[in-house]
Amino acid sequence: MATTIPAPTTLGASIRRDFPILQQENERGQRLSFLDSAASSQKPQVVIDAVSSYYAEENANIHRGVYTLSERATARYEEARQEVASFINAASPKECIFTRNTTEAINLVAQSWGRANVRNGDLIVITEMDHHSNIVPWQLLAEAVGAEIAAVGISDDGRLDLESLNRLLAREPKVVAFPHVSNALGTVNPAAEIIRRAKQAGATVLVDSAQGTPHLPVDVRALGADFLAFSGHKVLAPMGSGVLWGRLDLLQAMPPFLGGGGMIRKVEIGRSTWADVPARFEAGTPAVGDAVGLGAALRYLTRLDMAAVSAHEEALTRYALERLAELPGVTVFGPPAGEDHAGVISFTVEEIHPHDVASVLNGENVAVRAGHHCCQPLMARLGVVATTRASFSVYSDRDDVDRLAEAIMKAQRIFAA
Amino acid sequence: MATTIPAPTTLGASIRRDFPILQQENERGQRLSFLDSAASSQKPQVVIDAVSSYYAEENANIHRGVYTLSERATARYEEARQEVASFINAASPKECIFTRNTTEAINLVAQSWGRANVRNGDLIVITEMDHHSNIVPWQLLAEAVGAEIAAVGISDDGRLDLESLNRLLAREPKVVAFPHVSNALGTVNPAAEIIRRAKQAGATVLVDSAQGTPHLPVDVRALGADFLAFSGHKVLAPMGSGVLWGRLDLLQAMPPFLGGGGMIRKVEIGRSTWADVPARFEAGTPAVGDAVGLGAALRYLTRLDMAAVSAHEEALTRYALERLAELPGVTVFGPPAGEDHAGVISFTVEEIHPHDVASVLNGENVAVRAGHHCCQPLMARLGVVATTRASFSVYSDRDDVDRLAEAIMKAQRIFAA
Amino acid sequence: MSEQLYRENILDHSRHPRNKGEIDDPTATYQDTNPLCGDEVRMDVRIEGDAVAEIKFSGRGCAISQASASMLTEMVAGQSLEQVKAISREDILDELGVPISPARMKCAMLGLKVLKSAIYGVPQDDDTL
Amino acid sequence: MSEQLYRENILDHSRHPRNKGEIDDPTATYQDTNPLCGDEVRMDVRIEGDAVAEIKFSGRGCAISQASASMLTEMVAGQSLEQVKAISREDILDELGVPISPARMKCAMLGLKVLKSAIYGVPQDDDTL
Ligand SMILES: Cc1ncc(COP(=O)(O)O)c(C=O)c1O
Ligand SMILES: Cc1ncc(COP(=O)(O)O)c(C=O)c1O
Repeated sequence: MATTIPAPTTLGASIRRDFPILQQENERGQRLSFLDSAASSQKPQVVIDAVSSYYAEENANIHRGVYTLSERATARYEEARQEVASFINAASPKECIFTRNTTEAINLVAQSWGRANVRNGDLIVITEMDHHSNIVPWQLLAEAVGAEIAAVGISDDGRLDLESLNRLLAREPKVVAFPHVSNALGTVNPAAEIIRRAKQAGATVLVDSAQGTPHLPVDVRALGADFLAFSGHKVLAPMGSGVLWGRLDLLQAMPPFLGGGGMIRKVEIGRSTWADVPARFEAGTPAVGDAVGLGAALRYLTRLDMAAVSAHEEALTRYALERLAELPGVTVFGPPAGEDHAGVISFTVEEIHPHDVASVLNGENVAVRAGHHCCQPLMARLGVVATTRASFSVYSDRDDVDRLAEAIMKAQRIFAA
Repeated sequence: MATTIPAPTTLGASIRRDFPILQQENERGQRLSFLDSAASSQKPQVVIDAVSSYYAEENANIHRGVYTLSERATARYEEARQEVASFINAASPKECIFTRNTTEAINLVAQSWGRANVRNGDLIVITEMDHHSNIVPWQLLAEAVGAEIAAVGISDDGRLDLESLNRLLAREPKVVAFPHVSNALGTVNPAAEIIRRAKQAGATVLVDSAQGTPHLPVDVRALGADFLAFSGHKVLAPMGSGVLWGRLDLLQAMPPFLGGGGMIRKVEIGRSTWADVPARFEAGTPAVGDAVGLGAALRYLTRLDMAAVSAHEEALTRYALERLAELPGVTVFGPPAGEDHAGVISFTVEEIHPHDVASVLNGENVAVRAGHHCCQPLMARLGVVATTRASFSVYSDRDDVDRLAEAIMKAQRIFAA
Repeated sequence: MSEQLYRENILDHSRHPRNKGEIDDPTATYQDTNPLCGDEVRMDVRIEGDAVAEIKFSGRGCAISQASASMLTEMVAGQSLEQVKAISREDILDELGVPISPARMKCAMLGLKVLKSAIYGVPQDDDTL
Repeated sequence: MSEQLYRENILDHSRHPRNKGEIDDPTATYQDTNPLCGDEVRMDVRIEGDAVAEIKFSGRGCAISQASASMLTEMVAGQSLEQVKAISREDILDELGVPISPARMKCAMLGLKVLKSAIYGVPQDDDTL
């Protein structure tokens, strides 16, 4: 395998031309270093084209249409579902539900599975490093049913504290939901191990893989979780595409989430019965174009090979952590370079507010994010209001890292002046 | 105004070339007559291009990004919201929430407003002609809180029975939700009058305008409703775009629907507070590309002029009803030709099942829908299992109608043989 | 396309369904609907020994579903239960002899699904006929 | 761009904020945060007659928010309440003298929003300053 894939360090530069947006320069002729891929990745031309061709050649509402266009649109939609299933090694495409994004996927589980299974006094376990999208849905559930929420703690270098996990598991939580990879720190959590322990304790386990799926090969069967959610728009696909994977037996036992066309078996004014999975959870006209784009994106990533993607990003992260370590006044959060640090780097620069850092970087056409990264509890734990964050995708390269380091030095010069 | 717009009867043919998919021919060289626009409309090139350009030039996650691309993406997204507000004459863009589709919009109201306001024993009024998407969300709410559902009856020619409405209003329902235009019959309901009566009876009123917005000029302030929902994909925009409009004071008092990134003010592990409207109802990364496409679609429709669109479709419907009336054995449902019959025509052909009719029509490259049209209670009321439905949009023309009539005759020849 | 779909044999079976009706005291019976189109098919079977002694179908729906059910009753008359269980989707498609598009597949297979459900005594899944 | 944004006056005010601190017994006071970036600004005002007799601000956050608040305290010292109420977004942008991009606008306006909220006695809305 290793011989047929591009060498990890060249993955970035060699495929940059596939991404039209990366060809932009700023008014000073500087190339774009897009280092906000953890928020949303850029899209290769094949994905953009897949969506346009869908609308120019095959568009129609799906299901129940007996004419050719509708049959073709239905086929494209279900092919995309199959592509999703292969990408994460699901046992069946039926286990893959299209959602708008990770957020909707987690809300689906919290509202449908949650309201049917979580009771007054039950414990819901999340973590201190969760994204708001894996916190708030559980809060809404907890409030509705009277459950309690507790968070697994983290160590100072941003790793989950497995002792803290064990203490919470001893209380036999109903749900354990945790991030595959931290979007703020890049920490790759030991997902299989956490799942194993949580299931042993009798919990139902959801993996928020919004940052896992873009960076790592994901195999839901090997992981052994009950639910896994990710966002298409973070894996080179259009915004508006996301996935909830769930174990078939769990999904089949779940009541509907949203009600409407497509998710019913029979409707009378007074009562209705529900369609099978996955239709039961896809009420209304789905975002077929976005799903088709997701299929194309996953095919593109499969061609690159997710093992190569992951190696590329790990090498780049290692390089970036080295470069930033050379800069006095720069503090990097999260684990040291290594297998458990994916391509997300959060840092602060002494005496310069993270937003000011990001603004100076933007002046150099280096796009990074500054803020709480939808992780306010984590920021509180780290004792910062915000950080600046650089994050990588398949198209990121060493030049981007060099330009990041230089722009940080420029910020330091400006603010030291 | 009337002088600057294309004559109604030429709207269809003169803009067909704007829609790439309509240029398709089948293997026998027959042009595509796409008569399933009520399910989902086709998209003009300007909309397809708006989406591609967004991804090729401006894509980034919105809000909170301080770099240029993110600011541009945010601007495009908010411009689209402004475009929506102008299109339906909302008092403020803040009243316009992006959803995936009508279905999600109605579920949002039923879950957020509904759970906060509808109590055990309350009455929810819908109609016998509602789409499942305006039935099932209310059933889910009714079941959760113990409310009752009743439906306004219809006359044999498919109009709402206003006497039946009055009887139900006398019971002081908490909610009245009804379709602006019936997707199965084309009936244009007297929305302003229904809203006036319902509000007088103290109800909160939701208009399911999934079929109103594509066919009629919509002015939410003139209508006087509390909520109005429509689907972008039925107004020439990409799938994955939809809108909930709500009165600002109502929206501001509503609890969240989905929880996650972007809809919060402050998050702690134990509790959170919510962002202002509309952000509160847009959890997670929104479908920015689809919203941008919706903005482009509404600009295109505004240029055509919705009054002209509506006149065009009314004229075409009148013509189609005349043509179908000439065909022995064809029964048309819904009101006779006139202002209250929008561009949707449901019919059955004696001795031929609606699906067989649709299959024969497909052989002639005439795309129509057959089935219950997500209106099982209406089908039950009409005493049919299914109908065949032809529906129009801005690009439909008399040739499409002629080809429809000829194809029906062909079906009759085949089945009479 | 439409000419191909509605060949004489399909039209003939849908106009003049064979073995249409009900059996008073059937050994096995099952009824199902195709929720998407509303097609209904019921199959009543009288089994003697290990074979289909009598079969009748009833229902309503499109020409494809009704013709396919009618043809199926002719195919299985007198066959052993093992033979009936072995009937595949392809066998039905061969018998229909016309191209069935994906959207009409459920119509074409409804009869087989109902018959197998009757014979196995448990509802059969569309995907695994 | 970055050089333009971080001109000397901005850097100077953010490094050496004017009127930084709190007033013990303020006539009006208000504090708010910019939820998106976490910038915090508090304004304490002592009003005598109809004019600002003393003003102090405190808080933390980015250079733009803190410099803008600092400049604002200089702008309003000794002014009448009517004059303070009349200060517009444009006045702030003029005073900053650098191009503020949409994403940083909330930072630039936080001080003004807080001051007006203090003086009106009700929270002011970002959009209608
Ligand atoms: C770890 C994590 N969880 C959840 C989300 C939410 O994803 P989305 O906004 O696509 O719903 C994100 C992305 O922002 C994330 O990084
Ligand atoms: C009247 C009516 N309401 C609701 C819907 C649901 O729209 P969507 O599937 O876009 O959510 C439709 C469209 O199918 C409709 O015609």
